Amino acid sequence: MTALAWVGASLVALGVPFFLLGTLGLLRFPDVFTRLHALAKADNVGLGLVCFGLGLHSGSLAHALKLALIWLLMVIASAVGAGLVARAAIARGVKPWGV
Amino acid sequence: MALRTLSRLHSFLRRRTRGVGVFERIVAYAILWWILTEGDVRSLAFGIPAIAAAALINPFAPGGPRAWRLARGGPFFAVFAWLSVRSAVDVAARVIRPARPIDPAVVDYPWRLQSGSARQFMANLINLMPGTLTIDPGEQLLVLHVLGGKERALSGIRRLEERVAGLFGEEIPAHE
Amino acid sequence: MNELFIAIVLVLLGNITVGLWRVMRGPTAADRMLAAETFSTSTVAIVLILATVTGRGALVDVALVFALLAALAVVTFVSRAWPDIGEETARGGGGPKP
Amino acid sequence: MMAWAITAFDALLVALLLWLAWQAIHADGLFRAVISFMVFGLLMAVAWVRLDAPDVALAEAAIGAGVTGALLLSALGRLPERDKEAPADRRARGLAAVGLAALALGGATALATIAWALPAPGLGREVTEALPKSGVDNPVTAVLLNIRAFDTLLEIGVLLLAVIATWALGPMQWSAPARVMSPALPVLGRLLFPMFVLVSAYVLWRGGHAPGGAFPAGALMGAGGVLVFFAGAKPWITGAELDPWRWLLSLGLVAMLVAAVGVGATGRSFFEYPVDLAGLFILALEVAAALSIAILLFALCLGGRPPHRWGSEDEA
Repeated sequence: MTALAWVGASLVALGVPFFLLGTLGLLRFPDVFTRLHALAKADNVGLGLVCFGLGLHSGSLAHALKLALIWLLMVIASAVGAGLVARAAIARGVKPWGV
Repeated sequence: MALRTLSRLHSFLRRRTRGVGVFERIVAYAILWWILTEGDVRSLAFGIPAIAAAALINPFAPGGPRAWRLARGGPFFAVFAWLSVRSAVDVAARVIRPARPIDPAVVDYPWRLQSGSARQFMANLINLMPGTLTIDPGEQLLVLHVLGGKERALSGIRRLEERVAGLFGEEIPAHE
Repeated sequence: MNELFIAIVLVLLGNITVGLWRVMRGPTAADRMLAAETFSTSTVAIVLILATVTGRGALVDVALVFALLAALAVVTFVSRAWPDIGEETARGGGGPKP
Repeated sequence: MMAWAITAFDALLVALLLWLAWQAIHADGLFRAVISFMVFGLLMAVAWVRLDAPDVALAEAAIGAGVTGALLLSALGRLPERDKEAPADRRARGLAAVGLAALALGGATALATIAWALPAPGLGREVTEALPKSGVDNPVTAVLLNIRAFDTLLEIGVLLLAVIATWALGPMQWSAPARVMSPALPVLGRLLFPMFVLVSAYVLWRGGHAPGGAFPAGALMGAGGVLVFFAGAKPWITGAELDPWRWLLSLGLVAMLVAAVGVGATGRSFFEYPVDLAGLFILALEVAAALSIAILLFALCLGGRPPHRWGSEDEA
């Protein structure tokens, strides 16, 4: 087991709390906008750490780049998706909480 | 019939290859193909038609003039990665405290960026930055939903806009 | 190492289970939709970790397909489904205009 | 530790799948049901991963989590307002639930009995033996396009029939591309279109020697078409009577029929490819099937016969 693999595995483990906190935000935050904040930010960092960690763990450049591509696609989807849902919610007349 | 289809195809392809970046697009997609197949050259029988199709038949018109300055991409990504982690930690801190100090507000921000692609890039990037979420990327104003107070969010957005302007090689007026 | 990965995968699936509460609870369609979106992020992570544990490269392709399709549901939702679901506003009639 | 955690994971996965399946047919409000079904598709792919069936996982990811979600959501958008959130008649649903539960229990018992009666290793050995003569290295592709190509022929036929039935029901509701509700959508479409093309071609290529192949590749490309359409692109396919796209819609079925019957000219039986040309036959059929499946699924998501000419609402 190389040092690189250990560093990779620890990064993967470090990603998990972000997933958990994202879900906590999904449950605790009061309206759809604040929930979007929690998810667009926390989940992407969580997945980024998982992908980066697994890439290091594999020790292969091509594999790591493929994981980076997967992460990039998810980031694009959630950044654009968050904006779309927020705009749709405003258009439907959902009032932001506490404003 | 066949002739008409052919001539339609011809004019369609001419529209697609006009303008900038056909060559760059093909190189970019070839690199993506290399990543997907993890460098397997036997795949090129599928790869070449796919790369050509991806570069030539995209139903959306290609973007405006040369968009990105590649040399600035690296430092920009480093800043992006750092700010993403910070924003995730920021939102996590708000979730976890029993008092739930989210302090939301809706803010109108007048654009300083000019080009459409830079604005779109920024409007989507904002969703990953600390405490900000795009509600409406309008013509005049960018409408944002922010957490943690207006002032903090606005100063962050100003700095971000300057960085995006640098990435796209745009001059924007300084904030007074 | 694999023990760690399997424990992580179990935690991530548990995370999805907890998040289902938001799908059931709503209150708006957008809330349910964005909960489903986060599940696809977690699922990608689960599949990628399982790919490492089992050493099957093909599983990375499964994750790739998920990542590529992640935007589809939201785009369909905002452009087709939600403009006509009356949950918040009591607009009568409904149905798309021809 | 490890065995315990894996068992816990599998148990949780099964419980979630059962719960989501129940919600998908029984939830209050159709929107909740559709979301449950989409999450079900997501987790079903994970279940196939756990069952060591990456081929099926890939197809489930592309079809279950992608195209069917889009189909159901856009179908939901067409329903009149009152049908969407109103819960069905309680008593009728209770009766239906009891009936379904009885049916499911009976079915599961029957399946379990049959499963025990089946020969234990299945047909794996026979397929492995025939693999060198099949023309490809991936056993799943060999089964789908050579050994049991007849099944695939019928499946593509069913898809084509579904599209014909949908078109026959009438013109689609939107005669122009979707009303673009955000400037982010065309940007997303332009960015993702090449990715869909490349990844579909990659999945198709992989099918020859590893998990992949015509069905997931076609489903992925179809899903990409749907996304690009909703992002505001004008589709190429039209409902005009001499539209060349009609040939592409039926290309998969026609190619398979030609391959099946054409070998008869050299005195072979239905779908009996010449052994040294089998690889070529399968390659041609895969490409034809993938293109057809992509366009068929896209046509299904349009929800009706497309107009003879597309309007240009996208410039507005």
